[in-house]
Amino acid sequence: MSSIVVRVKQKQIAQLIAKGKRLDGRGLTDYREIKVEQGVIERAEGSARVLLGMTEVMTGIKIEIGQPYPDTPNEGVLTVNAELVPLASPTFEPGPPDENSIELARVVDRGIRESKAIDLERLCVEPGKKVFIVFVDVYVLNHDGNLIDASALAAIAALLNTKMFKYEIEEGEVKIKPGYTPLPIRKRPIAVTFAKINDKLVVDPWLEEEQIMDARLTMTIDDDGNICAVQKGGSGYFTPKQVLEAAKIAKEKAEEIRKKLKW
Amino acid sequence: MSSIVVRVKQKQIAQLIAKGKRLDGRGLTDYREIKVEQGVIERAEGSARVLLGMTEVMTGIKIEIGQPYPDTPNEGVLTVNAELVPLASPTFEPGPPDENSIELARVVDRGIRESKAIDLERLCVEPGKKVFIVFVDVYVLNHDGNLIDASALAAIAALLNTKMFKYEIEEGEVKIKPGYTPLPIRKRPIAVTFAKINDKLVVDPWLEEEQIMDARLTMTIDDDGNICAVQKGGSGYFTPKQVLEAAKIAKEKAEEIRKKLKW
Amino acid sequence: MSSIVVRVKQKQIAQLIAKGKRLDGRGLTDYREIKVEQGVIERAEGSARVLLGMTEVMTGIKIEIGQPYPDTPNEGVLTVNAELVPLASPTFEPGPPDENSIELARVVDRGIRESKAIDLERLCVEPGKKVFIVFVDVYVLNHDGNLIDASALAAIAALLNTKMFKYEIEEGEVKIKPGYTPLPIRKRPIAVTFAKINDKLVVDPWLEEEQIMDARLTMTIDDDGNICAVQKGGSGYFTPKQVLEAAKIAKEKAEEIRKKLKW
Amino acid sequence: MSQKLEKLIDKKGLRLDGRKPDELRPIKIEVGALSNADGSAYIQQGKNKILAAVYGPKELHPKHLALPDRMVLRCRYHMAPFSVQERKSPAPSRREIELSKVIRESLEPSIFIEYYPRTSIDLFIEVLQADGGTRCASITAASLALADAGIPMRDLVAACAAGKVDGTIVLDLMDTEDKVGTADVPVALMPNLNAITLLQMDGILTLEEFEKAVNLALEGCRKIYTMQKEALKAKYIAVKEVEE
Amino acid sequence: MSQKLEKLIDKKGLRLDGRKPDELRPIKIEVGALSNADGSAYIQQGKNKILAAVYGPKELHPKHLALPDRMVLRCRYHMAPFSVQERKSPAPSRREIELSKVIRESLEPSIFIEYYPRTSIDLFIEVLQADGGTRCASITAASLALADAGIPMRDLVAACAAGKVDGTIVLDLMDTEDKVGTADVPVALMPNLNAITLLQMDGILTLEEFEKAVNLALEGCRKIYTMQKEALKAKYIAVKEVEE
Amino acid sequence: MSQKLEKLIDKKGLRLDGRKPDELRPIKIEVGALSNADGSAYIQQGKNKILAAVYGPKELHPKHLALPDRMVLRCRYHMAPFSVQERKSPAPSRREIELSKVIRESLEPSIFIEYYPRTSIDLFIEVLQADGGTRCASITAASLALADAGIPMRDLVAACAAGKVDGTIVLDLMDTEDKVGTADVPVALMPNLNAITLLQMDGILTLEEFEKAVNLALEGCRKIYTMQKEALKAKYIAVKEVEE
Repeated sequence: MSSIVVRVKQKQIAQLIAKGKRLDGRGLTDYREIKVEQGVIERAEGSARVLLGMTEVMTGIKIEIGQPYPDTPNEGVLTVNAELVPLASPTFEPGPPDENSIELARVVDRGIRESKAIDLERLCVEPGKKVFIVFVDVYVLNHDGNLIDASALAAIAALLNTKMFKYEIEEGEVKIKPGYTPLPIRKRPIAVTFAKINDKLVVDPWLEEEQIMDARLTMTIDDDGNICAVQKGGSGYFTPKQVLEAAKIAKEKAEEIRKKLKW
Repeated sequence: MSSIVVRVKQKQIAQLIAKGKRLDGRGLTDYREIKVEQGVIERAEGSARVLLGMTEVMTGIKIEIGQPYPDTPNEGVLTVNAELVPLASPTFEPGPPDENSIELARVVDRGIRESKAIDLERLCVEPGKKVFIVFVDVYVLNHDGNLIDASALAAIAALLNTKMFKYEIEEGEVKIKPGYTPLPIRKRPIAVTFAKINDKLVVDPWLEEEQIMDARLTMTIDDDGNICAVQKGGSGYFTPKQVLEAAKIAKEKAEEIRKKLKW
Repeated sequence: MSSIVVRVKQKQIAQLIAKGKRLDGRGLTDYREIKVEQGVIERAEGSARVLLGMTEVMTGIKIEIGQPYPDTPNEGVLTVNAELVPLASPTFEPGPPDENSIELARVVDRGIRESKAIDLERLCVEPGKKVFIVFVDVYVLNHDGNLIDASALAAIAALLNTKMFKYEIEEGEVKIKPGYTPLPIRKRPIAVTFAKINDKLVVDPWLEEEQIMDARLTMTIDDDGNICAVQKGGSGYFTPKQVLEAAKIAKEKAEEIRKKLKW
Repeated sequence: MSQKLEKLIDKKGLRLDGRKPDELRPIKIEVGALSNADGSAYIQQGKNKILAAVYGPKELHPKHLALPDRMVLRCRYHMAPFSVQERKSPAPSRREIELSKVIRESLEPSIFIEYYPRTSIDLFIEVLQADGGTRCASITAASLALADAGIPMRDLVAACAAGKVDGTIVLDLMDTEDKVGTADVPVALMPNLNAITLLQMDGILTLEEFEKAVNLALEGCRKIYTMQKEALKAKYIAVKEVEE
Repeated sequence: MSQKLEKLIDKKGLRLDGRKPDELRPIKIEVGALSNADGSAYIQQGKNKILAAVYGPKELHPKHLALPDRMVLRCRYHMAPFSVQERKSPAPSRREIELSKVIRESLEPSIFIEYYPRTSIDLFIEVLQADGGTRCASITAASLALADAGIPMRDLVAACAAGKVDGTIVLDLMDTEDKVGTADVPVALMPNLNAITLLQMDGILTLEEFEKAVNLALEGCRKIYTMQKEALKAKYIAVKEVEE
Repeated sequence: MSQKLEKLIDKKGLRLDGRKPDELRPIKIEVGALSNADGSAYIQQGKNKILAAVYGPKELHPKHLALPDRMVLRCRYHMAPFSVQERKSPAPSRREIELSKVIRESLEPSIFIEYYPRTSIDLFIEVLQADGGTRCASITAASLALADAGIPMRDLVAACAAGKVDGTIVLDLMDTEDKVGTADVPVALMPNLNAITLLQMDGILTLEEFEKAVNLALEGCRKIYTMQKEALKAKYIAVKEVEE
């Protein structure tokens, strides 16, 4: 598209939002269609694929045995990594994670960690020495906006789908036994992201809305309706009133989205 | 040389080859003069220097004690690394290995590994815990074409020259004893590389031939005349007939070259 | 400043030095005002801040338990790192250490190591297995010339200020006990740096002198007046006579500067 | 290739998954799987699940890398951390770097690279699940992604491996056969031109076995070529239906 | 945030360091602490010791990163190896990279970035000692460094966290409270515009607690804003005195 | 330098390899050892085996690094993984980066760098086997490689170390003496100009010992200078003979 057409379209998007409407017909607090498919990669201990409109995110879970952190010797380790895979967008470059993929991984991580979604104490094999390490690899396959919500949803969907191998300890060595147990999951945190455009809040911005938004705000909500993570992004600002309004909407939206998950 | 002179020369090389001749007087399946000098670096456990015409490659072997791979607890570890040292060519840059040096190392590695040239089981010190690691460092010192054959030859020549320190195990610790034993070598894989120019195959291309070749094909042959590694390179293609023809020539050439090695 | 003004000023600096004078009024062998503040970072095991005129360097010491080098199983480990922090100068870039910061760290390291300033044998916890690692992190906060002398001084000042935690060994594990002991320091090496400008030696060059100097020479002197490290830098040269003259001046200057240190 | 004693071919001559020696695994191909890329394709071959996407032709940055008489094809073959048994670090391994090179060189002969001087095409391949033979399946998908992007091509490139397992030459090795077998020979072919654009081998084969393996792999390539053309047709028909 | 059972608030409602729940730690600010930078500031907040320096506006290299209609703000938040209990490697951690981004985005709304097209400003923050709340103290100092460099600004940005500790909403968490407490909500504010430019949270809060925490943090920001203005004034008076 | 009690000098005052204190190790120099480089030299000094190669003068990329009034000399000193007792990782170590810098600065004073503005010369040094004193032997070889490349020079640079071993000042320390001795003083000299272009020291020396060591090293440099000139002559004669 020529840049003039782009600018006309952007203006149109912004003007519609000022009137409470969106170019794709959604209301300001409507999500795009959400599809969650759990268990798509047999080779992974857990996996899920999420479609949020045309945004597509796959998440795979791998579990290994490793050392606990010195300050939590009785707990397993959670590691979240996000890859903005270059096939997902012309703006993604191959190479080590940039600030955008690091922020994405850390926001997803915070939601899982702070809601205590995984019972990490049940992942301890030998206190101070051996624990399970849960690798959550978020893989963005197509970028059409709102990567945070799609990634957080794919991550918890994959965790709910995760099976761990059984083991016993023989002479200090971990022996794998036949059979699996599910990963001990206690909560299902859901991220809800807002874009501020023309001083209005819209939920689940798609790519063209993100390109003109002033700022971004993500609220992650646990099963009890508590807030467990917040992240503001972008070069604009929010008023205190907007922040509190967003928290209320996020609570409602999270409850809706959580129903998409099989447990 | 001006680029016009270069192009005239390249045309001449290609036209000669079409007639079954080469600019340096060789026949299409002739190698340049090959010199192999084994034991050139006293400080290394093994070493060799190979001259293939003006192409010069040095290879040094270092042996250390380390951990086996989890899936081969009873075997030593072979590690091949290749450095396109910047003093060897104006086109080599300092820095971490690029795709060319990685391909070179992996083709040399494959020949040694797949022919089972080293008896890796005899490099096991303590199953699952301690084994010998054999580092093969290929060092290209002057690049005048056909680095694969020169490097593969320098690698096996250096391995044949390698002496390992003797040891005994005392209370779980490896103690070095006086004296040396040779590295247990069983096979001498030889790489034979072809360039396709003007739809003809030529053996052992020198630099100016490589610059105009359509594609490259390497066949690595063990002492029994079996093929143990193949690698096609370059942006062109081969017909199935050319591939089978190359395999036959490679078998003959490998036998000739193998005679250059002291064992 | 425009580049013409800069060049006029540089010429003036050079001409003054030829007459035995300096633009800031100092004599050729005078240091700028030196301020040493020890114990500025409570969270570090030791720390110091040095002002050499407007040049400002902070050094922090951290102590960890780790493995000794295989060839010195009974000695603690000294590690010196220098960061040319980008807020210190428009010419410093973020990123991994460049050749300037590596040279700086290694010259500081050499003075401490060669003078045997730290009694490393007293930092051995369990021979061959566990020793104390002393991290000396030199942090340049404002660059106005002569970083070597300021950094070396901040490093030894911080080491003199360093307290180590007490420990006892219980069943092969190190247990930390209440209380601290000082780090065992035996010597206080002092670096004295000369710039050669207009064939004269000047001591403690500031930034504008460094920009026009032909070459740089650092002599590090221990408490007994011995030389323990020398480093020539820059694209010029020294005559043998200048080198010996510098050694004599360095011995005197080091004694003066050493008085600034609290022990 | 390590030679452990497992029975990979049963008394009836069938393989672990019931295939005959010269039989391909089930293959599913979808052209145009991704909306942002200029061209894309998805392939399932056995348990392999692979996406390929093409961006370009476009201006090349930095400009001094551009070539005055041809386009530059860049290729990244990459495995997802969860695609294999033990988690793979996302940083490119030496294996991935080598495969990126040989895959690129297997596709270059098929493109009219002289049509777009000073430009570049970026080809990205993501292995979401690996089950042996990923490089061949990647080439098969990548060639379709190039076609889907409208890049002018001499022919499609179809790829398939053959190898030796329990003394038998077999087609299209799956993961276990690849790891326990005696030899693996991946091949890529432009069928219309009878041009081999990828050829590698590891293992041990006599000259006769090698010839047999290459010929079997070429047969496999030709079968896959038919499926490639069907997948392309399927997309065009689908597009046409949408447009009407 | 892990919930270990330590008593962070005593019977009188006072915190470990004797502060009331809504009380800030002692703060010392110095504008213009470094001679080479175009603008700089130093802050002590509790045991936090942080330097911020600004270089620019200046031409941006490489040029293709420059923007035709605005300036580019670049920001590096970095911790000294000796600033924390266990030595931190000097290579930037993922946490430092995220904080560099959110700090930059908390300051951008305050700058008239359209005044200097095609240029860049480099903002460098060095945490010399860390004691909880370093991102907020960094923003407070960095905003002053920008002002000290003469960058045209809509307002200063003041930052402060609130959080939940032992069931109580408290202001300006120190290290132990941050580590052992239930929630931490760092906030940055342009007080004149009532504009929140940084907002993060980790922990668990009900909506009501969250509202309370945000409001308490905003109060803290406003108090710090007053100190920022005093620190700026102090430098200008000092400069004036030197000039007279 | 660690002070272990080994006898490095015997009763007759001879060293482990039979040398007198002021004696150089056997030295073999070959100019023009490599065909691709614009200039090159190979040196054996004791068991040191070192190659130096020069490419240039040539245009400098990226261009913004070029200098309007002088050439840029770039230097990489690098050790082969097999050159030392324990395998060395091929990635440049901090020691190699420092030595690259001091070697470059020892050669710059010898080159008329103002003759070729906006260009660069690349100097590559590869230590194939190391036996103590590699930086000096590298400088000796590198200076010849520069001369072989036809770079206009004020003088050759010859380098040699002196040191203290078992209480005696000795010339040209080999590996064991370097590791066990008390001090090492590498020096580089342009003999015609009496100009010291490299000077380092580690160990412990009194001022008097230091003076003695520097003077002994300078003597060594002058002897090596003679060998350098012979090696250059040998090449020119050989070339002449070939041409005739």
